[in-house]
Amino acid sequence: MLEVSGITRIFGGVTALDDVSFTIGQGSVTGVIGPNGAGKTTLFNIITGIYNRTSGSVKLGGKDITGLPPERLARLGMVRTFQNIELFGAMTVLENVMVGLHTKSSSGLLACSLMMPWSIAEERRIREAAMHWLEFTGITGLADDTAGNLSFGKGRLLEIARALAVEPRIILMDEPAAGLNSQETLGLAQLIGKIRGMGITVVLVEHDMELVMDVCDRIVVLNLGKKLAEGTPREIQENAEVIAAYLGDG
Amino acid sequence: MKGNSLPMKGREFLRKKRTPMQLEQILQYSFSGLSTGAIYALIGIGFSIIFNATGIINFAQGEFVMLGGMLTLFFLELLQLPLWAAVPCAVAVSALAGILFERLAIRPLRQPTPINLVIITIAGSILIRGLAMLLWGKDTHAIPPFSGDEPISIAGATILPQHIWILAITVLIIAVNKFFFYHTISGKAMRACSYNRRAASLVGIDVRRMVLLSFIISSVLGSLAGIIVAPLTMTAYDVGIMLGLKGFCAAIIGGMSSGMATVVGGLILGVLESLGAGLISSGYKDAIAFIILLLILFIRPQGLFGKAESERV
Amino acid sequence: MKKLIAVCGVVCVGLLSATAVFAAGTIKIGGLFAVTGPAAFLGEPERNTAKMVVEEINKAGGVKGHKLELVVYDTSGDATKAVQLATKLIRDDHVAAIIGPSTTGESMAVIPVAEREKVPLISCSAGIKITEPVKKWVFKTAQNDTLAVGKIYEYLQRHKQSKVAILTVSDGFGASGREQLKAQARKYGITIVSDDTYGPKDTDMTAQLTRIRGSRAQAIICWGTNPGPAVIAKNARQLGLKMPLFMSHGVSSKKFIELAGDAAEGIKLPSGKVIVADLLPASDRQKGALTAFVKDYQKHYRAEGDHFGGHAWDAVMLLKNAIERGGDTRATIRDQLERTRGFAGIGGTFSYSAQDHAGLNNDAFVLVEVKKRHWSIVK
Amino acid sequence: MRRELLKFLFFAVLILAAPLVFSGGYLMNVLVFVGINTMLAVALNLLLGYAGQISLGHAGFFGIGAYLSGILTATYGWNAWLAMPLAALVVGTLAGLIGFPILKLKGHYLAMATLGLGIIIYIVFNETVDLTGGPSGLSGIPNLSIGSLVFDNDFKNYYLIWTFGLAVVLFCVNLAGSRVGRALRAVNDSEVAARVMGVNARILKVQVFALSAVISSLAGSLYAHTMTFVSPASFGFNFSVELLTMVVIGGLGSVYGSFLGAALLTLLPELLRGAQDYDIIIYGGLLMSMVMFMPGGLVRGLPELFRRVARRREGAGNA
Repeated sequence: MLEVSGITRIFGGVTALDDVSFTIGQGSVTGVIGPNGAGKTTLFNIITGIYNRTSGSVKLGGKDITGLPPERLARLGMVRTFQNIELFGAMTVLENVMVGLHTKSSSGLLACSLMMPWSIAEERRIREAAMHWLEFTGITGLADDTAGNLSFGKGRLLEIARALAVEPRIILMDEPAAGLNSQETLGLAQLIGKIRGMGITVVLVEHDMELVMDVCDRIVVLNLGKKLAEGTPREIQENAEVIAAYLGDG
Repeated sequence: MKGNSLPMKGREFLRKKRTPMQLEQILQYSFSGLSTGAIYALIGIGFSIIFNATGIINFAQGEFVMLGGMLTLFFLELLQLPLWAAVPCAVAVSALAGILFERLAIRPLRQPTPINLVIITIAGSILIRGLAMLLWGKDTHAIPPFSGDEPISIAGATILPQHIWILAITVLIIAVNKFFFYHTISGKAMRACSYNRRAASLVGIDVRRMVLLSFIISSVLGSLAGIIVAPLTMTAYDVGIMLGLKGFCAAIIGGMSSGMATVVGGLILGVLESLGAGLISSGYKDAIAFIILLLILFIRPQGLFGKAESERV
Repeated sequence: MKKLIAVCGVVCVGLLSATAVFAAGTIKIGGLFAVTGPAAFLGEPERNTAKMVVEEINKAGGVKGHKLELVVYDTSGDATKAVQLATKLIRDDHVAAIIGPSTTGESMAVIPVAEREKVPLISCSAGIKITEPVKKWVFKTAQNDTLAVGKIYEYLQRHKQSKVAILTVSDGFGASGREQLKAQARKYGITIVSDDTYGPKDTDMTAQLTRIRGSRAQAIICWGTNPGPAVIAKNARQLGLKMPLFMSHGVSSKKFIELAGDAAEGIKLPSGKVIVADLLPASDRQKGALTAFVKDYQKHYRAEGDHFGGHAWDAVMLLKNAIERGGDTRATIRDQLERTRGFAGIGGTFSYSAQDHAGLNNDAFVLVEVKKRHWSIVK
Repeated sequence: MRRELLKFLFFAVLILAAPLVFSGGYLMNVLVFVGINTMLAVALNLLLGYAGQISLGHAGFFGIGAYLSGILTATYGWNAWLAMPLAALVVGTLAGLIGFPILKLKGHYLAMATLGLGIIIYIVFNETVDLTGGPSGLSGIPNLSIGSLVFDNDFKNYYLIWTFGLAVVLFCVNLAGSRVGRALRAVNDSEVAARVMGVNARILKVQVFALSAVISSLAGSLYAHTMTFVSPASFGFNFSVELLTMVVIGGLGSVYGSFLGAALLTLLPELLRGAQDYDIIIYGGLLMSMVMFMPGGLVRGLPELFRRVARRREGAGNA
């Protein structure tokens, strides 16, 4: 499904990522872990087209997507969430999700402004679909609230609902549990399970080991920009190098 | 009619290119350009200092240039002070205006988004200009040169003593500026702010004080520029707009540096303008500055001398 | 939104109730002047003068027993505003005639309004387009640039100088001058060897002057209003230019000498007679009007009246005369204006006709020279 | 959706009925310019309020529209109804082309670049004397006409301009509430998140920039045919700032706010007529205090103010 090969990124002389490669299977849940500064977020940013890589390539479903901008990736079925939650703060919750349906609709500037019948029909369809995703994540009641006023936990759910609205094949979540309380984290784990149940591939960067071990099929460990290990949760838990990295100098 | 007057000028220019006259002319253009450029440089540095400390492009920067000239005139004529006393007084009052501007307009801003900051500084410039108009009227005023106005001839080109004053004071200011930023605590702190404001505040630098300081320094620089140029160009309540914009162009060419790069940017701009007016078309002279501005922003947004950054978003 | 409309309504009702009718004792005259903005140097003296003249007339008993009332609006040199305010003067203030606007651009914008509404308009701006071709309702008092250009060219022709460089400011004033300088050169056997412009806010013109120095020009003619020409005078002195420098009537005021200082010495320019009023021979027909204007202006504003103010003086006086001769409606005022013959004002001696709504001939200007920081008449 | 439509109908009825109250007087003439300024402010608001991209050069696009219409009809004798869309097309293309490099810039840099663009356009108006008449302007532009109906007085012009004005308002209201408007606001809030959602931010910004320029150009054409005279002074930096002020005072991201801003700023000189030379200070002070105390603009600030006053009065009543 997602094939990362030989990704290297150098920031002004500092190597943030060094020849990282791994493959993620269709429908799996994969966790990317590692101590602070390991390069996890940089890796995500490169995969999702936000940063340029220095060398290496990324393939999605066999198609080379290296260096494609995020808006192209969305149309190819890749979407992500952000560590610090990037909501459209001035818009309502419902509208946020409706933006997620951007690629699923096509009315252009003129059709919209002239209120063509088909664009009105499309608008109704978008609204219904967006309501569906709010229901899916359990925040229907907040539909008309301003997104900027949501609590962190609800904001996280909205961000996921919005990402799901894109109807992705793969969703990358950057520290989805950061800032959540234990109950919310539990809900998140369930939600990830539900997403996986729909056949969507999930990749997470996460610090919450419990969550990672709980939901992931496979885990990739990064340390100091290099891939340290890869395997099932059990294999990783028993990997001496990983333990050393976390306990030792990490 | 104008259509064929231009190529004709071009032809004439080519024909005369081989005469020594032409060299003299180019020398004269360069002299004029350098002195105008020095002014642009001072204003440009003012822009950069505020930008680096706060991330604001201060659209009111040009008004401090106006204040410098008009206040000097005020002290000279109405209070009958001698020049050596009028200049520091004018600079001091301009600095005070800078402080007031920062305190009353910038700091209380509740939503300091770039758009709001652009608008508030534009509003500030309108307000300062309006007050100046009410106080001193709409007339243009002349200020006597610092030391006589007998032209000095250099290799066939002529300059005025005031030109030497302009270049000398500019060099002096740049030297003081450099000393301040590299050898004093406050200067170093301001540099730290310009690299990373959050980090600077974490190591205990009072960022708000630095912001205020940046407004003071740049209003001083602006007013000095206005003072030294006024004997040549005269001054009025509305001279600040164009000078401010040109100063910004200089800063952009220099990549918003508060040092030499902006100085060189100002000089390049001044000389290009002067050569453009002399050799191509005087009507489009101002357009030259803004075309350079656009080209630099499009092609090398980091300035002529800066290093490229490779981030995409 | 409803609130806003309500406010508009109140304002509107207020305006409507303030209307006065022509016959109600006072005669309303509208004034449109660029009192602020880039053309304030025109608009301010014009407004001041118009107010002053109306006051003096009323003090002397008004016109045929009617008091004059002047309604002045500031256009700030903006054509859009000028059109709006002209409409306001006509519709809401019901003025008998309009004086102004100050700049050619505004005048051109206001002309269609005056023509449509059939209101006499006496423009205070110089542009030749204003009265050429003749428009039924439009007159002007400012001297055509043609006359000013003619004065300089005549002098050059007399002194056998045929190659000139022109340097004009890129605004309405300079553009109009440039057009006339080019158009009339041939008539006087003059060739323009260098044609440059500068911006109204430019502060250094050495580049243009250096280029002129490299040309074969025998004289430089600069067309602009303060402060540009003063900068040019200084720059010319800096460069040590030997050829004579001519300016336009745009700088014929003490201000220019004040700004240019020593660099003004020897500069010649065509000017309305107002700045040399005291030097004129007693036989000059305008002498009476000129001394009265200068004296009144000094009394009212403690400043020197200039010929810009003179345009407004002439306009009010022309109107006054037209009303005295029997103009009692907009149409008859217009007819009487057109019958003005030999009125000696500030700008010159006016004689309008159906073919000529500018009304001046070339004795409107004298050529003056700066000598020891004072104006003197060039013989 | 239906609420938006009702709001618009209410607005349209107000506008169309206004002449019943104001007809004949000078105010009618001012209201014509309120119409033109509303079009311009709404156009700029699309860019500034929705897409979050500042422009200090919109007077330039307005001017190109006015000059192209003026030159084609007055100098070359074209039919005005033909010249208008052509001018819009030219301006749209120009804006589209310049939009790609210029909209890569952000914040202050964008402000300066668009300002530079506006000044360059202004200089071209001044310098191409053969075409534009230079600083003394271009006169003799015909009024618009349909058959034998010539739009030559304020009453007729009012309905002509507000027909376009209302169309522009409706157009923008629709756009704002649509898929494209949402994408625009998303880009304004978080460009990176919008892109992740599949919004092509770059193309969208350029599209809106071009659309905004096209509307400005239309307003320019209408201005030229209403005034029958144009000169560069009307299209300088000052007017760009004035437009910006209208949008900010009215309220960013509100179409009706732009109308309020345009109406206020066009009527303001009437109210300040007594203030004479002080108007520049009042103007600057107003702009400054709006940004400081009512950053949401009149459209949001006024209701809040009323609410606060009402609450205080209630509080006083209870005490």
